[in-house]
Amino acid sequence: MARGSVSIVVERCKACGFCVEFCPSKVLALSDAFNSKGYHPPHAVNPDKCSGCDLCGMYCPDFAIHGYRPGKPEAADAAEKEKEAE
Amino acid sequence: MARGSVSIVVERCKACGFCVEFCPSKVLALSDAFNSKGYHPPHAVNPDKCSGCDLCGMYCPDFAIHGYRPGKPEAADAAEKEKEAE
Amino acid sequence: MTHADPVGVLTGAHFLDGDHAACEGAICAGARFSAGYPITPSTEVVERFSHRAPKIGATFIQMEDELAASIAILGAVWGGVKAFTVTSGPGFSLMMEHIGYAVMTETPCVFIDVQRGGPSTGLPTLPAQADMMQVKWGSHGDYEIIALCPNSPQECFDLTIKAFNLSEKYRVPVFVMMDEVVGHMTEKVVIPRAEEIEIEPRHFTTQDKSSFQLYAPVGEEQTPEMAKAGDGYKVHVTGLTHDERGYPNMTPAVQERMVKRLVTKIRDNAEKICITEQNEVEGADVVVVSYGITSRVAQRAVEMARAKGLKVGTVRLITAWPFPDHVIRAIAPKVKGFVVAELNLGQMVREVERSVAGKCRVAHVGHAGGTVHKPEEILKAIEEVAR
Amino acid sequence: MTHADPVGVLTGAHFLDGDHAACEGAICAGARFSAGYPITPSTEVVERFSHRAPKIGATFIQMEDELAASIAILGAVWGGVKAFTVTSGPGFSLMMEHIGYAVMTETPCVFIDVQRGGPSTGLPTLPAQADMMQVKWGSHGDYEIIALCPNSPQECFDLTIKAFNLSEKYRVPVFVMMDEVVGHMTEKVVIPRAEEIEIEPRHFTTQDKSSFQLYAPVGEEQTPEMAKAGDGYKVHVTGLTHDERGYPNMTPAVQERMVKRLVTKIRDNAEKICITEQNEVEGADVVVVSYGITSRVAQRAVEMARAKGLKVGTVRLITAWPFPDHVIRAIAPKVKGFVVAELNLGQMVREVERSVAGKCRVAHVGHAGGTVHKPEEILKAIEEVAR
Amino acid sequence: MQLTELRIAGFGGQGVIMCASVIGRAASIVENGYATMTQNFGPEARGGACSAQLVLSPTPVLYPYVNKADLMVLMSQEAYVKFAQDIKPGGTLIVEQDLVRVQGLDIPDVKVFAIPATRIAEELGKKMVLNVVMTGFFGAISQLISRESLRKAVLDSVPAAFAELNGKAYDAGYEYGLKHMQSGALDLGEEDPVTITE
Amino acid sequence: MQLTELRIAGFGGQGVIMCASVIGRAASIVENGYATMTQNFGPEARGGACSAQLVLSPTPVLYPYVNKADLMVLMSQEAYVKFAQDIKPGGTLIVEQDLVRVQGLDIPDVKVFAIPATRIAEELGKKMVLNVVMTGFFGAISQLISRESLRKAVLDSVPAAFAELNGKAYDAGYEYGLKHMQSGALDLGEEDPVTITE
Amino acid sequence: MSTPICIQKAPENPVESFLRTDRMPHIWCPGCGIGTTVNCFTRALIDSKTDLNKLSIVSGIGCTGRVAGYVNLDSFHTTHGRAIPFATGLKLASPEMTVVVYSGDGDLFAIGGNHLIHAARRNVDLKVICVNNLTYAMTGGQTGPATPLDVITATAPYGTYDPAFNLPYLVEAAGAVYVARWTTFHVKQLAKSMQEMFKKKGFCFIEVVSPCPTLYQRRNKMGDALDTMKFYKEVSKVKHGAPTNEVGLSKSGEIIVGKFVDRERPDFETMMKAHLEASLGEKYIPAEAPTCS
Amino acid sequence: MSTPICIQKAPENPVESFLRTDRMPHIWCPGCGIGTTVNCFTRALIDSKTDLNKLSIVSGIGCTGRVAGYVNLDSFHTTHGRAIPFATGLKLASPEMTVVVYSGDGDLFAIGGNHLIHAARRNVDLKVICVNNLTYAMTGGQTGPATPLDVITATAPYGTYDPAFNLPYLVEAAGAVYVARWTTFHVKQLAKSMQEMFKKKGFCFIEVVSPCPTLYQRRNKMGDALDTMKFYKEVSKVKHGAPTNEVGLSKSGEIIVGKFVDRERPDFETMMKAHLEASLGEKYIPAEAPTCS
Ligand SMILES: Cc1ncc(C[n+]2csc(CCOP(=O)(O)OP(=O)(O)O)c2C)c(N)n1
Ligand SMILES: Cc1ncc(C[n+]2csc(CCOP(=O)(O)OP(=O)(O)O)c2C)c(N)n1
Ligand code: SF4
Ligand code: SF4
Ligand code: SF4
Ligand code: SF4
Repeated sequence: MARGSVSIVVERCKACGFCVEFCPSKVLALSDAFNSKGYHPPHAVNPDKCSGCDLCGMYCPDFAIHGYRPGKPEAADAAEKEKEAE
Repeated sequence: MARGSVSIVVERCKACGFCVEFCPSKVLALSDAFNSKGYHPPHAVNPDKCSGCDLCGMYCPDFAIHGYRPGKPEAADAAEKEKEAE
Repeated sequence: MTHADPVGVLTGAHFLDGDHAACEGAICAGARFSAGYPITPSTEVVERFSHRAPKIGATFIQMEDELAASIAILGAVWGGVKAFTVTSGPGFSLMMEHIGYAVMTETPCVFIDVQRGGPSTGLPTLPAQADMMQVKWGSHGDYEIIALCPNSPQECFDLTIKAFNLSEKYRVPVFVMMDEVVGHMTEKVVIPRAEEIEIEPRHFTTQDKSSFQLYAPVGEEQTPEMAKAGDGYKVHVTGLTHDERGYPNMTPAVQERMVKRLVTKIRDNAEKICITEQNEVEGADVVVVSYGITSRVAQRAVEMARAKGLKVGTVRLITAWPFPDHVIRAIAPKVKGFVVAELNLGQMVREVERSVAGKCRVAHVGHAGGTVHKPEEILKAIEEVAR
Repeated sequence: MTHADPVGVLTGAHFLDGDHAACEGAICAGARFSAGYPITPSTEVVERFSHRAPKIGATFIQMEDELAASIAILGAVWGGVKAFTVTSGPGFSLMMEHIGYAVMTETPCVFIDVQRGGPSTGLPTLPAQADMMQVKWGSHGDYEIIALCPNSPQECFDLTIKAFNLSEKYRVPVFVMMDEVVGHMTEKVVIPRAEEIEIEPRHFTTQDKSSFQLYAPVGEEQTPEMAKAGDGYKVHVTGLTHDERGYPNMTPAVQERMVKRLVTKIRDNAEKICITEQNEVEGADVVVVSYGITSRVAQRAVEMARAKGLKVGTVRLITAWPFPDHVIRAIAPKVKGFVVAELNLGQMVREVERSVAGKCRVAHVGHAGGTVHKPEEILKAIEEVAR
Repeated sequence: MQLTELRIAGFGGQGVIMCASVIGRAASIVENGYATMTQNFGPEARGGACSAQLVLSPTPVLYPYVNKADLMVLMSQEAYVKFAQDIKPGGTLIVEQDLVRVQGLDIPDVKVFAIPATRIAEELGKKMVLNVVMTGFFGAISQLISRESLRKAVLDSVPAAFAELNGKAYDAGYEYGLKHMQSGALDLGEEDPVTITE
Repeated sequence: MQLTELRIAGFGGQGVIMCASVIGRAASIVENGYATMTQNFGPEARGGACSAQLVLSPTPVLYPYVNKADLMVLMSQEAYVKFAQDIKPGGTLIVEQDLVRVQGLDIPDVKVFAIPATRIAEELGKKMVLNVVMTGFFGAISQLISRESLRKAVLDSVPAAFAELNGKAYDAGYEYGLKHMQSGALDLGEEDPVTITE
Repeated sequence: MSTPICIQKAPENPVESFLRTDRMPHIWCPGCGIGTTVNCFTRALIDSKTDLNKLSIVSGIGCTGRVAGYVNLDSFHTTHGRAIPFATGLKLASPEMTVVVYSGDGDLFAIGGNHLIHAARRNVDLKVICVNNLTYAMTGGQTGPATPLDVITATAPYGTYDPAFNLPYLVEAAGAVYVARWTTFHVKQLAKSMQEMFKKKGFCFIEVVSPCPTLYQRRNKMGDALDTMKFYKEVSKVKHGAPTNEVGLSKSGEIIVGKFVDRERPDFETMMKAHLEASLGEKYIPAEAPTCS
Repeated sequence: MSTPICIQKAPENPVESFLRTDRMPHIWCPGCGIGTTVNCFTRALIDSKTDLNKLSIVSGIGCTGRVAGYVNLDSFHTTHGRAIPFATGLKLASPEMTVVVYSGDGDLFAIGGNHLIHAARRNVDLKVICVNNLTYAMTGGQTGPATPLDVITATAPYGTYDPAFNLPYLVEAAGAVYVARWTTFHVKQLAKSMQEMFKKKGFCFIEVVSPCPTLYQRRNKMGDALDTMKFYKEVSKVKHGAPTNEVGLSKSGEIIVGKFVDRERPDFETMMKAHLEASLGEKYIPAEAPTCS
């Protein structure tokens, strides 16, 4: 199974293709469909290869995609809470 | 005889002493008298040592003194005129 | 007066917006130098000039800011060319010191201000007419300037030429006060043949070099002749209070003489300088005063009012400064009132009120900008005043 | 209202010039930050502040120019302190953009302008009162500000405190419009004890962080509460047209709402804000209007006129902006006329004319600056109007 | 040409203003009538709302704004939502078929025409010419200006290097329009042609 | 103290303003009366014309300017030329003896007193204190303000490090004044004390 | 679409909590690099554990200047060119604050150039992020002081002929203590540089070379944003410590990236305090976190 | 006086014909260095045989700025800080003119700093003479951007704590082609540098360290003007070609003087003409000496 996953907010995407190009695992491709602004957002064509490295998230100029490792965020949340308690 | 001479417009002098200090031949000294603004202008105490180098003229911030070599300016004038004729 | 240099005159009909038309006006007027700094909605003027300049023997330079642009043109003028700069509100606010310097040194030049919504960064792409008082009062000290308000691309062309002509005649900075709508509105603009375009040349002196005084007034314009750098007149130009030779002379007497002349050369000639467009003023009950794009909106309101049987005249301010006091003063006693419509919350209306001096009503139809009035708003004011 | 922080309050009698007194006023008002750039005849204000600052927990920074100085104080205000800058004509002309920004962002702050002869570099060491229209109109777009005119070193002290108080109350830049005479005139200045000095504190919000709106008006001042950086409110401050949250929202509707409030918060409260000093106005035939140093010169003329049996009153404009229309309007029908004396060629007189609306005569005694009027000049005008 | 009021709208980057400008130029310069174009745009260089108003008239235009439009060209859903209700009864609406879903329009007798201008432009090799495709389509549908005048205005407005492409785009739009006119205006009950919103 | 109008003038660098300021401070702060000082100066940091006007009064001062002065202190020829004719008949003129040639003064009953303040200051080791010498001289001649009040105002106006020097300068001027008063005012016919002009 | 992507269960994009999401979508064009820099900025903030309540961001005017409006921080969108003096006032008035200046090359180096060099000279503790898209984008792509030679702009229709500033060199000469350059391709390195900068006291400067596909690349036939990113990847060369006078940019040449300057010099406030303490001793009362009664 | 000096027969002071003698005496203080620099300037003009009819001088505001008012040349006393952009306009409008900018350190580097670096970047053909008296003199001796650390000024009563610009370094980094520094003690060298500068095309810059005895030296107990000149003599070290980043000034340390930079780089107009000619060919009409109908 994939170590990671991507989350995409298609309506924000403007189809620059950065995520597709710079995903080290070649997980993504632009789809044929339009979003409401007329752009072709990406979709995961190789979802099982995703490492959750979030490079796509760092590149995306429209905050439309990010990668994550399921389980990790919860930990982060916990850390957040700890900090707040200090 | 001195090769050069100094000319002083005492009313312009503000007694900074540059000319006195930097005259390479120590021709000048500040006088005791006041000019109308209350400054002590220089006078030539060793006039015969003056080389006419015009260093005093280059230093004087008040355009109050300059050195010259008698005869030289005429030549300069002539050069000036020549230039104009070109 | 002479005629335009045919180089650069694009005789014919064009579909141009006001910004582009103003650029062509400047070129026809003889401008051969512009320094600019981009700002919406004015940038198209200098963008066009940057295209056109190398083909007509002109120079365009984009400076590092508006401070630089507004004084580079003054340097260029003293170098002998006609020059202008272009900006909008925020940039205009940065030019204030140099308006004063241009006035003080009697440097003929033209500023184009394409007004957008303010204050501050405001509405960069949307219209206002709210720099109208600023253009008159934004620099420190007492002074007078001339400001013109086109209401169509054609007038952006025509009045830019006029601006250059007036600036040469009175050695004063002249301002073309456009608004974003006029700047970005596209219409047919007809450019005449060069020989049909009247041009005020720079009045270079031919006086004797030893006795010429750079600031000695001449004629009823009370305006001195010019010399440019390199002509051998050894001019001295300063923003300090100066005498007729241009020498600094910081005494109340010289201040009085100099500043008085700077203002009276405009005030005394105001009636000659002022242009208004009057329509059906005779016999009117209400006169609508407006300028720029608002005059075209107001015109629709006026037509609506006339359709309802009201007697409405119009005065369009083509010259906003000097303000045509005399025009308003003459009308005031004969009408019920004025309606002043403008894209601001009360600027030129103050001048109308002052000129009216209580002789009739003055109603203001203000607007914070961002778009134009609805004709109905103006109509409502007309109806109220007519009542 | 609260009282001055005793730190830095030099209670007692001092022999100070107006510049120095204004600095003490700022300190008493709570100013703990000033950014400046030297310019005659205002520099003494910041020079003194640079001496005083490190001993009262304040910061002075000399910036690279007036553009920087005039926005550094705004940054400091959002950092939580009271702040001011000081300048004179040429520097003031460079601050125009930031007046608009301060108005737009409702940043309370004080500008001191010590007026010298203009336009341009003009008369650096000599007086004028010719930035009076500039302070109101020098930035692009529509806005309102408050401007005060002291006529003595004591008032330079008092009105600087007042300026800070008003700026906090209305979140608006307030201007102390000195003239070179008042700035450099030395007299006894009495500084009260800290607990006798009334201070308007900054109105920091205590509202809920999640629902607080930085630009939601409160109370009859129509003025929002403030938050400072670091308070956790995550403020957004912009010079763009913005909604109550402070978010850019470039629509005519928001423009109308926002700009209207910016001007009405001052216009609606004008009668509360305006201070004038009236003397023997009741029953007067002629009323002399003046401000700053001119009011003291005019007073001599008034005494001369009274000695000749003329009935002369005076109105001194302590607040120049908002202009006290209501005061002039109330007097106009009862007098033969106003005489307006000022060190310029016609600035505040236009406001008098406008307010008078033809109800009586208005005579202007202008002066290009460099020195004050001769009382006789003002007397002559009084006699003419009284005739 | 009688007085005609048009609005053309979409988002930045679609060439809305150029489309309006070409029509205005054709009417006023090529055909020697009068045209006044005004525009509205936001701070965005791309993707922001963008609209132009165009008044065509046989006499000089005074009031430059359009209240109710005889004809509208809308190229984005946002533009549709904002402007469509301001079409005159009996007026004409032209839309980009893939970007506008025509719905809830209850103005009597409006004729609606749609063209997949973006796709046609993409097929021609340059998405950017979608506005010229639109212009052609507009020319055919409106019949306000002669096919040739409008074509000339297009070519006068583009750099020589792009003349061919733009000519093709114009023709493609025009032809599509002619075909479409024959098949008649859209039935407003039609299927949603666009948009994925997850 | 009755209403007294003074003018003090010279050139920049002589400490004209400070001289006036000390007198004003003595009158208003030390002696609790009223004083208004105004000043005029040019762009020069040194050597330019510089003058101060001072109105001393038992009640608040309104009009801050001096038309005709009861007393003038003039420290340069330029100042003399510019201002001397504005002394009130019967008034007092105090001059720097080496820098001002009193000539052509035809105002009735003016009393003239001169002091070589610059030389005295130079002798004290610092030309800069010439204004304090002047102040002392003024104090003695005018008798407007008590010797001690004026001295206090001097010391309040200078940095502590220079208190001694300034105190000495003040006293030197004052003493010179006392002596001079006894010997009476200058005879205007006197020899030109200054200036070389080649 | 072929693959179902589970949005409900996905954790939030880390950038999300830094955004004023009610203002999305932003105004930037497809492929504009500014958003990418914001990603790096937020990652750097997370990783450096910066106290977000004590962080302000100050922008000037421009496409980049809009960053201030999108981040959910105390944020100030000032006037064109004046972010730095505003930030200087803010910083001096609240010394405990980390103040970031986030703006464009035109804003910082054209109209704002003077403030930049003076703040660097004073070594005011500001963290400057300069998104260098080589043009004035907001106004439509005119020549800016960082525009390379021989490119077409809206005001240089026949190509630019005035040489550009070499930003790192100028900033170093003016006095900055930390100077780095990356491109939007270098997201990891950029985020790391930002982290370093947050930790460093004094005037710090990071240049991010960034695509403006709409106005710069398109006019110069340099392809779209993606082509530009590939171009950055291809021509960039990491040279930490490179002499800044050798890192000038050209239209299509090498882009030297890396950390160029990292030196120690007391910042303005430190200098001020130390100096005043030494001069005034007991009498010195330093400006504290403000109360503003 | 002891020696009769024959004034009648003496030739005129060479500076005299360059002066507006009807404006003498000037406003400068006793021992102020500005007048000395004017002597060097006029000697350089004479020796370089510059055409005085084609020479303009442009000043900003300040004590130094008053030079424009005293020289009998086409001369422009502009606004504070704006001499360079005025000169840029003047130069571009009349390319045959030699345009000298003569102003103070505050005028050129404080308020005018931005224009200076941009003109240097563009390499506009201007000859800039900066009289650096280390303070804002005209306004009474406040701190300027060239004021060294630890000196007393009117706005730094407890001593300065913000570091000064190293002017030659900054100007070189911005792009100047000729950079030199002298003090008013070095009258001959200064005059020679000026001569070189008149001959060089492009943005040239000479810093002249100069006494302001009235406001700088006096406040800092550095003696009078003469003491200052002796101090210059003592601490100056000629180092032609010294790396500019090593020539910063301090209150009482070494003053490195000499010609630091002299490099070739086409000036703005040359670049412009070449570029436009290449792009536009026949269609290019260069701006000529103006007629202005
Ligand atoms: C005083 C002033 N002048 C000009 C402008 C117009 N203006 C807005 S943004 C901008 C340029 C921005 O360029 P840059 O800083 O490089 O940012 P970018 O848009 O490229 O991100 C200009 C000139 C303005 N808003 N204010
Ligand atoms: C806009 C503006 N700000 C401030 C001033 C006041 N001012 C005049 S000269 C000057 C400083 C001059 O310093 P510098 O250039 O070093 O020349 P110097 O007098 O030392 O020769 C200042 C701040 C002014 N005239 N205009
Ligand atoms: S998280 Fe990494 S591996 Fe997954 S899609 Fe994004 S870039 Fe590719
Ligand atoms: S250098 Fe000039 S001013 Fe100085 S002492 Fe000599 S003559 Fe006088
Ligand atoms: S114009 Fe350029 S910089 Fe601005 S948002 Fe678009 S791509 Fe980005
Ligand atoms: S103040 Fe300084 S710079 Fe100015 S003239 Fe005097 S000595 Fe020279």
